[in-house]
Amino acid sequence: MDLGLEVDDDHAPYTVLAVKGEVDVYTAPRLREKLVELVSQGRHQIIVDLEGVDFLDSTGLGVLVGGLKRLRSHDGDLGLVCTQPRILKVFEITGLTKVFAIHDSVAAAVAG
Amino acid sequence: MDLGLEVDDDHAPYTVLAVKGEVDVYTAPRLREKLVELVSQGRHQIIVDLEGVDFLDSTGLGVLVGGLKRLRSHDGDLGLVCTQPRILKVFEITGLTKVFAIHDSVAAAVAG
Amino acid sequence: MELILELEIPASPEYIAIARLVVSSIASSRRNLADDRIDDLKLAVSEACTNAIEASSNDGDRVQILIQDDDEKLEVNVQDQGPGFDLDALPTHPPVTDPERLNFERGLGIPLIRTLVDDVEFASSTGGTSVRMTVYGEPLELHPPEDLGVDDLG
Amino acid sequence: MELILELEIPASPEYIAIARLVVSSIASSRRNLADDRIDDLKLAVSEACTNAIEASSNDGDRVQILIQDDDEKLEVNVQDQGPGFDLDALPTHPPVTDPERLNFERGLGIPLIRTLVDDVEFASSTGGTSVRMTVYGEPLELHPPEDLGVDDLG
Ligand SMILES: Nc1ncnc2c1ncn2[C@@H]1O[C@H](COP(=O)(O)OP(=O)(O)O)[C@@H](O)[C@H]1O
Ligand SMILES: Nc1ncnc2c1ncn2[C@@H]1O[C@H](COP(=O)(O)OP(=O)(O)O)[C@@H](O)[C@H]1O
Repeated sequence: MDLGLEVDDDHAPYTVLAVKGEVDVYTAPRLREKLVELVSQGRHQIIVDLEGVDFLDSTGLGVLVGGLKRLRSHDGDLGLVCTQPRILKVFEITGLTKVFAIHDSVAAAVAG
Repeated sequence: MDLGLEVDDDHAPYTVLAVKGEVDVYTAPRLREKLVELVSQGRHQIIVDLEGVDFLDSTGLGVLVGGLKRLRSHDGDLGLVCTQPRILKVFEITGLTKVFAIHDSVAAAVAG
Repeated sequence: MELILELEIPASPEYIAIARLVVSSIASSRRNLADDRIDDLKLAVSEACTNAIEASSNDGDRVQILIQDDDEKLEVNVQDQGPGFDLDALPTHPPVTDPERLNFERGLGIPLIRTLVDDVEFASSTGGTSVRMTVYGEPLELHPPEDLGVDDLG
Repeated sequence: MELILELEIPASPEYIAIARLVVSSIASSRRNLADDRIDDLKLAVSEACTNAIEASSNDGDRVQILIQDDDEKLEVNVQDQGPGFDLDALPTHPPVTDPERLNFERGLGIPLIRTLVDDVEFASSTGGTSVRMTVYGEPLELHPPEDLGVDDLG
Protein backbone atom coordinates (compact mmCIF):
# COMPACT_ATOMS: atom_id res chain seq x y z
CA MET A 1 0.00 0.00 0.00
CA ASP A 2 3.00 2.24 -0.39
CA LEU A 3 3.15 4.72 -3.21
CA GLY A 4 6.11 4.42 -5.56
CA LEU A 5 7.52 7.78 -6.75
CA GLU A 6 10.48 7.70 -9.11
CA VAL A 7 12.05 10.73 -10.72
CA ASP A 8 13.69 10.27 -14.11
CA ASP A 9 15.99 13.11 -15.23
CA ASP A 10 16.98 11.69 -18.60
CA HIS A 11 14.46 13.67 -20.61
CA ALA A 12 15.54 17.30 -20.06
CA PRO A 13 13.89 19.79 -20.13
CA TYR A 14 11.23 17.39 -18.91
CA THR A 15 11.21 15.75 -15.51
CA VAL A 16 9.37 12.43 -15.51
CA LEU A 17 7.74 11.32 -12.28
CA ALA A 18 6.64 7.68 -12.40
CA VAL A 19 3.91 6.85 -9.88
CA LYS A 20 3.25 3.28 -8.77
CA GLY A 21 0.48 1.89 -6.59
CA GLU A 22 -2.81 3.29 -5.34
CA VAL A 23 -3.36 7.05 -5.20
CA ASP A 24 -6.00 7.80 -2.58
CA VAL A 25 -6.57 9.98 0.49
CA TYR A 26 -3.85 8.05 2.31
CA THR A 27 -1.12 8.19 -0.32
CA ALA A 28 -1.97 11.40 -2.26
CA PRO A 29 -0.17 13.68 0.26
CA ARG A 30 3.12 12.03 -0.70
CA LEU A 31 2.46 12.69 -4.38
CA ARG A 32 1.63 16.31 -3.56
CA GLU A 33 4.84 16.75 -1.53
CA LYS A 34 6.91 15.28 -4.33
CA LEU A 35 5.35 17.65 -6.89
CA VAL A 36 5.90 20.64 -4.61
CA GLU A 37 9.52 19.57 -4.13
CA LEU A 38 10.12 19.21 -7.88
CA VAL A 39 8.58 22.61 -8.63
CA SER A 40 10.63 24.25 -5.88
CA GLN A 41 13.74 22.78 -7.53
CA GLY A 42 12.85 24.80 -10.61
CA ARG A 43 11.49 21.91 -12.63
CA HIS A 44 8.59 23.40 -14.51
CA GLN A 45 7.98 20.81 -17.21
CA ILE A 46 6.75 17.73 -15.43
CA ILE A 47 5.39 14.52 -16.92
CA VAL A 48 3.55 12.30 -14.45
CA ASP A 49 3.64 8.71 -15.64
CA LEU A 50 0.51 6.93 -14.36
CA GLU A 51 1.12 3.59 -16.09
CA GLY A 52 2.03 1.91 -12.79
CA VAL A 53 -1.02 3.24 -10.97
CA ASP A 54 -3.60 0.62 -9.95
CA PHE A 55 -6.13 2.99 -8.50
CA LEU A 56 -6.71 6.74 -8.63
CA ASP A 57 -9.52 8.65 -6.97
CA SER A 58 -10.61 12.28 -6.77
CA THR A 59 -7.99 13.08 -4.12
CA GLY A 60 -5.33 12.04 -6.63
CA LEU A 61 -7.04 14.10 -9.34
CA GLY A 62 -7.05 17.09 -6.99
CA VAL A 63 -3.30 16.78 -6.42
CA LEU A 64 -2.65 16.61 -10.16
CA VAL A 65 -4.89 19.64 -10.82
CA GLY A 66 -3.08 21.49 -8.03
CA GLY A 67 0.28 20.61 -9.59
CA LEU A 68 -0.86 21.76 -13.02
CA LYS A 69 -2.09 25.04 -11.57
CA ARG A 70 1.19 25.66 -9.79
CA LEU A 71 3.23 24.85 -12.90
CA ARG A 72 1.09 27.05 -15.16
CA SER A 73 1.75 29.94 -12.78
CA HIS A 74 5.45 29.38 -13.56
CA ASP A 75 4.73 29.16 -17.29
CA GLY A 76 5.33 25.44 -17.02
CA ASP A 77 3.12 22.45 -17.64
CA LEU A 78 2.15 19.10 -16.20
CA GLY A 79 1.50 16.33 -18.73
CA LEU A 80 0.31 12.80 -18.07
CA VAL A 81 1.13 9.37 -19.43
CA CYS A 82 -1.83 7.03 -19.19
CA THR A 83 -3.22 4.24 -21.37
CA GLN A 84 -5.07 2.17 -18.75
CA PRO A 85 -8.82 2.34 -19.49
CA ARG A 86 -9.88 2.29 -15.84
CA ILE A 87 -7.60 5.20 -14.97
CA LEU A 88 -8.43 7.16 -18.14
CA LYS A 89 -12.10 6.73 -17.28
CA VAL A 90 -11.69 8.80 -14.11
CA PHE A 91 -10.27 11.69 -16.15
CA GLU A 92 -13.05 11.36 -18.71
CA ILE A 93 -15.93 11.33 -16.23
CA THR A 94 -14.61 14.43 -14.50
CA GLY A 95 -13.91 16.29 -17.75
CA LEU A 96 -10.21 16.50 -16.90
CA THR A 97 -9.20 15.03 -20.26
CA LYS A 98 -9.81 18.59 -21.47
CA VAL A 99 -7.53 20.05 -18.83
CA PHE A 100 -4.54 17.69 -19.08
CA ALA A 101 -2.49 16.63 -22.07
CA ILE A 102 -2.62 12.84 -21.78
CA HIS A 103 -0.01 10.84 -23.71
CA ASP A 104 0.38 7.17 -24.62
CA SER A 105 4.00 6.91 -23.52
CA VAL A 106 6.79 8.87 -21.92
CA ALA A 107 8.42 9.05 -25.38
CA ALA A 108 5.30 10.62 -26.85
CA ALA A 109 5.02 13.00 -23.90
CA VAL A 110 8.58 14.33 -24.19
CA ALA A 111 8.27 14.54 -27.99
CA GLY A 112 5.24 16.62 -27.93
CA MET B 1 -12.02 -17.93 -5.33
CA ASP B 2 -12.80 -20.92 -7.52
CA LEU B 3 -10.84 -24.11 -7.17
CA GLY B 4 -9.08 -25.35 -10.29
CA LEU B 5 -9.10 -29.15 -10.69
CA GLU B 6 -7.38 -30.62 -13.73
CA VAL B 7 -6.94 -34.30 -14.44
CA ASP B 8 -3.91 -35.37 -16.46
CA ASP B 9 -4.02 -38.93 -17.85
CA ASP B 10 -0.62 -38.93 -19.55
CA HIS B 11 1.20 -40.67 -16.74
CA ALA B 12 -0.45 -44.11 -16.57
CA PRO B 13 -0.75 -45.95 -14.24
CA TYR B 14 -0.78 -42.66 -12.35
CA THR B 15 -3.56 -40.12 -12.52
CA VAL B 16 -2.35 -36.61 -11.83
CA LEU B 17 -4.83 -34.15 -10.32
CA ALA B 18 -3.56 -30.56 -10.45
CA VAL B 19 -5.21 -28.30 -7.88
CA LYS B 20 -5.20 -24.52 -8.27
CA GLY B 21 -6.39 -21.82 -5.87
CA GLU B 22 -7.33 -21.84 -2.20
CA VAL B 23 -8.35 -25.06 -0.48
CA ASP B 24 -10.56 -24.23 2.49
CA VAL B 25 -13.93 -25.12 4.02
CA TYR B 26 -15.65 -23.54 1.02
CA THR B 27 -13.70 -25.22 -1.77
CA ALA B 28 -12.54 -28.50 -0.16
CA PRO B 29 -15.86 -30.29 -0.89
CA ARG B 30 -15.11 -29.99 -4.62
CA LEU B 31 -11.69 -31.55 -4.12
CA ARG B 32 -13.27 -34.37 -2.14
CA GLU B 33 -15.89 -35.01 -4.84
CA LYS B 34 -13.25 -35.09 -7.52
CA LEU B 35 -11.16 -37.60 -5.55
CA VAL B 36 -14.22 -39.80 -4.91
CA GLU B 37 -15.04 -39.67 -8.62
CA LEU B 38 -11.50 -40.64 -9.66
CA VAL B 39 -11.40 -43.54 -7.20
CA SER B 40 -14.81 -44.76 -8.35
CA GLN B 41 -13.43 -44.80 -11.92
CA GLY B 42 -10.89 -47.33 -10.74
CA ARG B 43 -7.95 -44.93 -10.56
CA HIS B 44 -6.03 -46.11 -7.53
CA GLN B 45 -2.70 -44.38 -8.04
CA ILE B 46 -3.34 -40.69 -7.68
CA ILE B 47 -0.84 -37.85 -7.55
CA VAL B 48 -2.26 -34.58 -6.26
CA ASP B 49 -0.20 -31.68 -7.60
CA LEU B 50 -0.36 -28.82 -5.08
CA GLU B 51 2.05 -26.48 -6.89
CA GLY B 52 -0.81 -24.18 -7.93
CA VAL B 53 -2.31 -24.01 -4.44
CA ASP B 54 -2.11 -20.59 -2.73
CA PHE B 55 -3.65 -21.63 0.54
CA LEU B 56 -4.41 -24.94 2.25
CA ASP B 57 -5.96 -25.41 5.65
CA SER B 58 -6.91 -28.36 7.84
CA THR B 59 -10.10 -28.98 5.87
CA GLY B 60 -7.93 -29.53 2.80
CA LEU B 61 -5.60 -31.77 4.80
CA GLY B 62 -8.62 -33.76 5.96
CA VAL B 63 -9.77 -34.33 2.39
CA LEU B 64 -6.29 -35.50 1.36
CA VAL B 65 -6.07 -37.86 4.36
CA GLY B 66 -9.53 -39.19 3.50
CA GLY B 67 -8.44 -39.77 -0.09
CA LEU B 68 -5.28 -41.55 1.01
CA LYS B 69 -7.28 -43.79 3.35
CA ARG B 70 -9.74 -44.68 0.63
CA LEU B 71 -6.96 -45.45 -1.87
CA ARG B 72 -5.01 -47.56 0.62
CA SER B 73 -8.13 -49.66 1.15
CA HIS B 74 -7.93 -50.41 -2.60
CA ASP B 75 -4.20 -51.13 -2.34
CA GLY B 76 -3.61 -47.83 -4.06
CA ASP B 77 -1.82 -44.68 -2.98
CA LEU B 78 -2.11 -40.93 -2.97
CA GLY B 79 1.12 -38.99 -3.48
CA LEU B 80 1.64 -35.25 -3.41
CA VAL B 81 3.68 -32.77 -5.39
CA CYS B 82 4.62 -29.76 -3.30
CA THR B 83 7.67 -27.51 -3.07
CA GLN B 84 6.10 -24.30 -1.72
CA PRO B 85 7.43 -23.69 1.79
CA ARG B 86 4.19 -22.23 3.15
CA ILE B 87 2.17 -25.23 1.99
CA LEU B 88 4.81 -27.76 3.08
CA LYS B 89 4.78 -26.13 6.49
CA VAL B 90 1.16 -27.15 7.06
CA PHE B 91 2.08 -30.80 6.44
CA GLU B 92 5.10 -30.51 8.69
CA ILE B 93 3.29 -28.97 11.65
CA THR B 94 0.59 -31.62 11.54
CA GLY B 95 3.06 -34.47 11.14
CA LEU B 96 1.51 -35.43 7.82
CA THR B 97 4.88 -35.38 6.07
CA LYS B 98 5.22 -38.82 7.63
CA VAL B 99 1.91 -39.99 6.19
CA PHE B 100 2.20 -38.71 2.61
CA ALA B 101 4.94 -39.21 0.05
CA ILE B 102 5.71 -35.63 -0.99
CA HIS B 103 7.57 -35.10 -4.26
CA ASP B 104 9.32 -32.14 -5.88
CA SER B 105 7.69 -32.54 -9.27
CA VAL B 106 5.14 -34.62 -11.15
CA ALA B 107 8.06 -36.27 -12.97
CA ALA B 108 9.63 -37.31 -9.66
CA ALA B 109 6.26 -38.51 -8.36
CA VAL B 110 5.53 -40.80 -11.33
CA ALA B 111 9.12 -42.04 -11.36
CA GLY B 112 9.07 -42.95 -7.71
CA MET C 1 -32.33 -7.52 1.07
CA GLU C 2 -29.83 -9.72 2.86
CA LEU C 3 -27.00 -8.31 4.88
CA ILE C 4 -23.81 -9.85 3.64
CA LEU C 5 -21.03 -8.14 5.40
CA GLU C 6 -20.25 -5.42 7.86
CA LEU C 7 -16.89 -3.73 8.09
CA GLU C 8 -16.00 -1.09 10.60
CA ILE C 9 -12.77 0.87 10.32
CA PRO C 10 -11.31 3.83 12.20
CA ALA C 11 -12.04 7.10 10.39
CA SER C 12 -8.45 7.34 9.21
CA PRO C 13 -7.00 7.37 5.66
CA GLU C 14 -4.81 4.33 6.15
CA TYR C 15 -7.82 1.98 6.29
CA ILE C 16 -9.47 3.01 3.07
CA ALA C 17 -7.55 0.45 1.03
CA ILE C 18 -9.10 -2.33 3.14
CA ALA C 19 -12.58 -1.01 2.43
CA ARG C 20 -11.87 -1.14 -1.31
CA LEU C 21 -10.39 -4.61 -1.03
CA VAL C 22 -13.45 -5.98 0.76
CA VAL C 23 -15.97 -4.36 -1.56
CA SER C 24 -14.28 -5.47 -4.77
CA SER C 25 -13.74 -8.95 -3.41
CA ILE C 26 -17.42 -9.34 -2.44
CA ALA C 27 -18.61 -7.76 -5.66
CA SER C 28 -16.60 -10.18 -7.75
CA SER C 29 -17.64 -13.26 -5.79
CA ARG C 30 -21.33 -12.47 -5.35
CA ARG C 31 -22.26 -10.76 -8.56
CA ASN C 32 -22.00 -11.32 -12.23
CA LEU C 33 -20.53 -7.86 -12.61
CA ALA C 34 -18.13 -7.02 -15.39
CA ASP C 35 -14.67 -6.03 -14.16
CA ASP C 36 -15.23 -2.41 -15.09
CA ARG C 37 -18.43 -2.28 -13.04
CA ILE C 38 -16.50 -3.64 -10.09
CA ASP C 39 -13.90 -0.91 -10.62
CA ASP C 40 -16.69 1.67 -10.74
CA LEU C 41 -18.18 0.47 -7.46
CA LYS C 42 -14.76 0.32 -5.84
CA LEU C 43 -14.04 3.91 -6.81
CA ALA C 44 -17.47 5.12 -5.67
CA VAL C 45 -17.03 3.42 -2.29
CA SER C 46 -13.56 4.87 -1.97
CA GLU C 47 -14.92 8.38 -2.63
CA ALA C 48 -17.67 7.90 -0.06
CA CYS C 49 -15.17 6.59 2.49
CA THR C 50 -12.82 9.52 1.79
CA ASN C 51 -15.64 11.96 2.51
CA ALA C 52 -16.63 10.00 5.61
CA ILE C 53 -13.06 10.04 6.90
CA GLU C 54 -12.57 13.73 6.15
CA ALA C 55 -15.84 14.61 7.89
CA SER C 56 -14.84 12.73 11.05
CA SER C 57 -12.91 14.83 13.51
CA ASN C 58 -13.31 13.13 16.87
CA ASP C 59 -10.80 10.65 18.13
CA GLY C 60 -12.35 7.23 17.92
CA ASP C 61 -14.80 8.15 15.16
CA ARG C 62 -15.49 5.16 12.99
CA VAL C 63 -16.74 4.47 9.51
CA GLN C 64 -19.07 1.59 8.87
CA ILE C 65 -19.43 -0.16 5.54
CA LEU C 66 -22.48 -2.38 5.12
CA ILE C 67 -22.83 -4.64 2.11
CA GLN C 68 -26.25 -6.08 1.27
CA ASP C 69 -27.73 -7.76 -1.73
CA ASP C 70 -30.81 -9.40 -3.15
CA ASP C 71 -31.58 -11.15 -6.41
CA GLU C 72 -30.92 -8.19 -8.60
CA LYS C 73 -28.70 -5.70 -6.83
CA LEU C 74 -25.74 -5.10 -4.60
CA GLU C 75 -25.85 -2.23 -2.14
CA VAL C 76 -22.98 -0.65 -0.24
CA ASN C 77 -23.78 1.75 2.56
CA VAL C 78 -21.03 3.97 3.97
CA GLN C 79 -21.87 5.58 7.30
CA ASP C 80 -19.93 8.09 9.33
CA GLN C 81 -20.31 9.89 12.65
CA GLY C 82 -19.39 13.29 11.24
CA PRO C 83 -21.41 16.53 11.50
CA GLY C 84 -23.44 15.93 8.34
CA PHE C 85 -23.86 18.34 5.44
CA ASP C 86 -26.44 19.86 3.14
CA LEU C 87 -26.22 18.23 -0.26
CA ASP C 88 -28.29 20.99 -1.88
CA ALA C 89 -25.96 23.69 -0.63
CA LEU C 90 -22.85 22.34 -2.38
CA PRO C 91 -21.25 24.80 -4.79
CA THR C 92 -21.37 23.98 -8.50
CA HIS C 93 -18.22 24.06 -10.56
CA PRO C 94 -17.42 26.17 -13.58
CA PRO C 95 -17.36 24.06 -16.77
CA VAL C 96 -14.05 22.39 -17.54
CA THR C 97 -13.47 24.74 -20.49
CA ASP C 98 -13.33 27.69 -18.10
CA PRO C 99 -9.76 28.43 -16.86
CA GLU C 100 -11.39 29.14 -13.49
CA ARG C 101 -12.01 25.41 -13.30
CA LEU C 102 -8.44 24.94 -12.15
CA ASN C 103 -9.29 26.66 -8.90
CA PHE C 104 -11.46 23.73 -7.92
CA GLU C 105 -9.34 20.81 -6.96
CA ARG C 106 -12.05 19.54 -4.68
CA GLY C 107 -15.66 18.75 -5.21
CA LEU C 108 -15.12 15.90 -7.65
CA GLY C 109 -16.11 13.11 -5.25
CA ILE C 110 -19.88 13.31 -5.20
CA PRO C 111 -20.21 13.89 -8.97
CA LEU C 112 -17.99 10.83 -9.48
CA ILE C 113 -20.15 8.70 -7.19
CA ARG C 114 -23.30 9.78 -9.04
CA THR C 115 -21.80 8.78 -12.37
CA LEU C 116 -20.25 5.50 -11.27
CA VAL C 117 -23.14 3.69 -9.58
CA ASP C 118 -26.68 2.99 -10.78
CA ASP C 119 -28.26 4.61 -7.79
CA VAL C 120 -27.10 6.72 -4.85
CA GLU C 121 -28.97 8.03 -1.83
CA PHE C 122 -27.56 10.45 0.73
CA ALA C 123 -28.99 10.71 4.22
CA SER C 124 -27.31 13.29 6.39
CA SER C 125 -28.07 14.66 9.83
CA THR C 126 -26.07 16.20 12.64
CA GLY C 127 -25.44 12.64 13.87
CA GLY C 128 -23.69 11.59 10.68
CA THR C 129 -24.04 10.81 7.02
CA SER C 130 -24.91 7.65 5.17
CA VAL C 131 -24.29 7.14 1.47
CA ARG C 132 -26.11 4.19 -0.05
CA MET C 133 -24.78 3.10 -3.43
CA THR C 134 -26.46 0.47 -5.60
CA VAL C 135 -25.34 -1.46 -8.64
CA TYR C 136 -27.53 -3.88 -10.58
CA GLY C 137 -26.30 -7.18 -11.96
CA GLU C 138 -27.06 -10.87 -12.08
CA PRO C 139 -26.04 -12.90 -9.05
CA LEU C 140 -23.38 -15.53 -9.62
CA GLU C 141 -24.56 -19.08 -9.37
CA LEU C 142 -23.08 -20.08 -6.06
CA HIS C 143 -22.14 -23.58 -5.17
CA PRO C 144 -24.70 -24.59 -2.55
CA PRO C 145 -23.21 -24.82 0.92
CA GLU C 146 -22.78 -28.48 1.62
CA ASP C 147 -21.61 -30.69 4.37
CA LEU C 148 -17.93 -31.40 4.12
CA GLY C 149 -18.42 -35.01 5.13
CA VAL C 150 -14.76 -35.92 4.82
CA ASP C 151 -15.44 -38.86 7.06
CA ASP C 152 -17.60 -40.40 4.36
CA LEU C 153 -14.69 -40.65 2.02
CA GLY C 154 -13.03 -43.56 3.78
CA MET D 1 -5.08 -2.09 22.99
CA GLU D 2 -6.66 -0.19 20.15
CA LEU D 3 -9.48 -1.63 18.11
CA ILE D 4 -8.48 -1.46 14.49
CA LEU D 5 -11.11 -3.22 12.56
CA GLU D 6 -14.31 -5.16 12.91
CA LEU D 7 -15.58 -7.52 10.26
CA GLU D 8 -18.84 -9.41 10.49
CA ILE D 9 -19.68 -12.15 8.01
CA PRO D 10 -22.52 -14.66 7.73
CA ALA D 11 -21.54 -18.00 9.25
CA SER D 12 -21.12 -19.54 5.83
CA PRO D 13 -18.05 -21.04 4.11
CA GLU D 14 -18.11 -18.69 1.13
CA TYR D 15 -17.06 -15.70 3.27
CA ILE D 16 -13.99 -17.20 4.85
CA ALA D 17 -11.73 -16.00 2.03
CA ILE D 18 -12.71 -12.39 2.83
CA ALA D 19 -11.74 -12.89 6.47
CA ARG D 20 -8.31 -14.11 5.39
CA LEU D 21 -7.92 -11.24 2.95
CA VAL D 22 -8.69 -8.65 5.59
CA VAL D 23 -6.45 -10.16 8.25
CA SER D 24 -3.44 -10.57 5.99
CA SER D 25 -3.90 -7.12 4.55
CA ILE D 26 -4.05 -5.49 8.00
CA ALA D 27 -1.18 -7.60 9.30
CA SER D 28 1.08 -6.56 6.45
CA SER D 29 0.21 -2.87 6.68
CA ARG D 30 0.27 -2.47 10.46
CA ARG D 31 3.04 -4.73 11.54
CA ASN D 32 6.60 -5.42 10.76
CA LEU D 33 5.78 -9.09 10.41
CA ALA D 34 7.72 -11.38 8.09
CA ASP D 35 5.67 -12.83 5.26
CA ASP D 36 5.69 -16.27 6.82
CA ARG D 37 4.32 -14.90 10.10
CA ILE D 38 1.51 -13.26 8.15
CA ASP D 39 0.82 -16.62 6.47
CA ASP D 40 0.77 -18.27 9.90
CA LEU D 41 -1.73 -15.78 11.27
CA LYS D 42 -3.87 -16.04 8.14
CA LEU D 43 -4.02 -19.82 8.47
CA ALA D 44 -4.79 -19.66 12.21
CA VAL D 45 -7.62 -17.20 11.60
CA SER D 46 -8.95 -19.34 8.79
CA GLU D 47 -8.99 -22.38 11.11
CA ALA D 48 -10.81 -20.43 13.82
CA CYS D 49 -13.35 -19.13 11.28
CA THR D 50 -13.87 -22.64 9.91
CA ASN D 51 -14.69 -23.89 13.41
CA ALA D 52 -16.92 -20.90 14.04
CA ILE D 53 -18.82 -21.50 10.79
CA GLU D 54 -19.16 -25.22 11.41
CA ALA D 55 -20.45 -24.62 14.94
CA SER D 56 -23.14 -22.21 13.72
CA SER D 57 -26.36 -23.88 12.77
CA ASN D 58 -29.02 -21.19 12.95
CA ASP D 59 -30.03 -19.19 9.92
CA GLY D 60 -28.65 -15.75 10.32
CA ASP D 61 -25.82 -16.76 12.66
CA ARG D 62 -22.84 -14.51 12.17
CA VAL D 63 -19.13 -14.62 12.79
CA GLN D 64 -17.33 -11.56 14.05
CA ILE D 65 -13.65 -10.90 13.52
CA LEU D 66 -12.09 -8.18 15.68
CA ILE D 67 -8.59 -6.94 15.03
CA GLN D 68 -6.79 -4.98 17.71
CA ASP D 69 -3.24 -3.95 18.31
CA ASP D 70 -0.88 -2.05 20.55
CA ASP D 71 2.80 -1.25 20.42
CA GLU D 72 3.98 -4.79 20.51
CA LYS D 73 1.24 -7.13 19.35
CA LEU D 74 -1.58 -7.78 16.95
CA GLU D 75 -4.64 -9.62 18.20
CA VAL D 76 -7.39 -11.27 16.16
CA ASN D 77 -10.52 -12.38 17.93
CA VAL D 78 -12.96 -14.72 16.16
CA GLN D 79 -16.38 -14.94 17.78
CA ASP D 80 -19.33 -17.14 16.93
CA GLN D 81 -22.87 -17.66 18.17
CA GLY D 82 -22.62 -21.46 18.21
CA PRO D 83 -23.34 -23.80 21.13
CA GLY D 84 -19.82 -23.66 22.57
CA PHE D 85 -17.61 -26.64 23.43
CA ASP D 86 -15.37 -28.03 26.12
CA LEU D 87 -11.76 -27.64 25.08
CA ASP D 88 -10.57 -30.10 27.73
CA ALA D 89 -12.89 -32.81 26.50
CA LEU D 90 -11.45 -32.95 22.97
CA PRO D 91 -10.11 -36.37 21.98
CA THR D 92 -6.37 -36.71 21.50
CA HIS D 93 -4.99 -38.23 18.34
CA PRO D 94 -2.81 -41.28 17.96
CA PRO D 95 0.74 -40.32 16.94
CA VAL D 96 1.31 -39.93 13.22
CA THR D 97 3.36 -43.09 13.10
CA ASP D 98 0.32 -45.13 14.13
CA PRO D 99 -1.69 -46.42 11.13
CA GLU D 100 -4.77 -45.60 13.20
CA ARG D 101 -3.87 -41.94 12.63
CA LEU D 102 -5.50 -42.16 9.21
CA ASN D 103 -8.87 -42.52 10.87
CA PHE D 104 -8.64 -38.97 12.09
CA GLU D 105 -9.20 -36.56 9.28
CA ARG D 106 -10.53 -33.98 11.65
CA GLY D 107 -9.16 -32.43 14.78
CA LEU D 108 -6.20 -30.72 13.14
CA GLY D 109 -7.54 -27.19 13.43
CA ILE D 110 -6.95 -26.35 17.08
CA PRO D 111 -3.46 -27.94 17.19
CA LEU D 112 -2.59 -25.90 14.09
CA ILE D 113 -3.80 -22.67 15.70
CA ARG D 114 -1.74 -23.39 18.83
CA THR D 115 1.40 -23.89 16.78
CA LEU D 116 0.93 -20.96 14.40
CA VAL D 117 0.34 -18.03 16.74
CA ASP D 118 2.30 -16.82 19.75
CA ASP D 119 -0.66 -16.95 22.05
CA VAL D 120 -4.22 -18.31 21.89
CA GLU D 121 -7.06 -18.09 24.35
CA PHE D 122 -10.38 -19.88 24.03
CA ALA D 123 -13.51 -18.67 25.80
CA SER D 124 -16.55 -20.82 25.23
CA SER D 125 -20.04 -20.80 26.71
CA THR D 126 -23.48 -21.88 25.56
CA GLY D 127 -23.80 -18.45 23.98
CA GLY D 128 -20.84 -18.91 21.69
CA THR D 129 -17.10 -19.22 21.42
CA SER D 130 -14.35 -16.67 21.08
CA VAL D 131 -10.82 -17.50 19.98
CA ARG D 132 -8.27 -14.79 20.64
CA MET D 133 -5.03 -15.18 18.70
CA THR D 134 -1.96 -12.99 19.27
CA VAL D 135 1.22 -12.44 17.31
CA TYR D 136 4.09 -10.24 18.44
CA GLY D 137 6.07 -8.00 16.14
CA GLU D 138 7.31 -4.46 15.69
CA PRO D 139 4.80 -1.94 14.42
CA LEU D 140 5.50 -0.41 11.01
CA GLU D 141 6.44 3.22 11.04
CA LEU D 142 3.27 4.75 9.71
CA HIS D 143 3.19 7.99 7.80
CA PRO D 144 1.41 10.40 10.14
CA PRO D 145 -2.09 11.27 8.98
CA GLU D 146 -1.87 14.74 7.58
CA ASP D 147 -4.08 17.31 6.01
CA LEU D 148 -4.24 16.89 2.26
CA GLY D 149 -4.09 20.61 1.74
CA VAL D 150 -4.26 20.39 -2.05
CA ASP D 151 -5.49 23.95 -2.08
CA ASP D 152 -2.14 25.13 -0.70
CA LEU D 153 -0.32 23.83 -3.71
CA GLY D 154 -1.37 26.60 -6.06
N1 LIG E 1 -19.90 12.29 4.63
C1 LIG E 1 -19.84 13.65 4.63
N2 LIG E 1 -19.97 14.34 5.79
C2 LIG E 1 -19.91 15.70 5.80
N3 LIG E 1 -19.73 16.43 4.69
C3 LIG E 1 -19.61 15.82 3.51
C4 LIG E 1 -19.66 14.40 3.41
N4 LIG E 1 -19.52 14.06 2.11
C5 LIG E 1 -19.37 15.21 1.43
N5 LIG E 1 -19.42 16.27 2.25
C6 LIG E 1 -19.30 17.70 1.89
O1 LIG E 1 -19.51 17.81 0.50
C7 LIG E 1 -18.40 18.42 -0.13
C8 LIG E 1 -18.21 17.89 -1.53
O2 LIG E 1 -17.80 16.55 -1.50
P1 LIG E 1 -17.09 15.90 -2.75
O3 LIG E 1 -17.90 16.16 -3.97
O4 LIG E 1 -16.80 14.48 -2.45
O5 LIG E 1 -15.73 16.71 -2.91
P2 LIG E 1 -14.53 16.91 -1.89
O6 LIG E 1 -14.63 15.84 -0.85
O7 LIG E 1 -13.32 16.79 -2.74
O8 LIG E 1 -14.72 18.31 -1.34
C9 LIG E 1 -17.24 18.16 0.82
O9 LIG E 1 -16.22 19.10 0.68
C10 LIG E 1 -17.91 18.23 2.18
O10 LIG E 1 -18.05 19.57 2.59
N1 LIG F 1 -15.99 -22.41 17.74
C1 LIG F 1 -16.36 -23.66 18.11
N2 LIG F 1 -17.62 -23.91 18.54
C2 LIG F 1 -17.99 -25.14 18.92
N3 LIG F 1 -17.17 -26.21 18.87
C3 LIG F 1 -15.90 -26.04 18.44
C4 LIG F 1 -15.43 -24.76 18.05
N4 LIG F 1 -14.13 -24.89 17.68
C5 LIG F 1 -13.82 -26.19 17.83
N5 LIG F 1 -14.88 -26.89 18.29
C6 LIG F 1 -14.91 -28.34 18.59
O1 LIG F 1 -13.59 -28.81 18.69
C7 LIG F 1 -13.35 -29.88 17.75
C8 LIG F 1 -11.93 -29.84 17.28
O2 LIG F 1 -11.68 -28.72 16.47
P1 LIG F 1 -10.46 -28.72 15.47
O3 LIG F 1 -9.23 -29.11 16.19
O4 LIG F 1 -10.43 -27.39 14.79
O5 LIG F 1 -10.76 -29.84 14.42
P2 LIG F 1 -12.00 -30.04 13.45
O6 LIG F 1 -12.69 -28.73 13.33
O7 LIG F 1 -11.39 -30.53 12.21
O8 LIG F 1 -12.85 -31.09 14.10
C9 LIG F 1 -14.39 -29.64 16.66
O9 LIG F 1 -14.70 -30.82 15.99
C10 LIG F 1 -15.57 -29.11 17.47
O10 LIG F 1 -16.28 -30.16 18.05
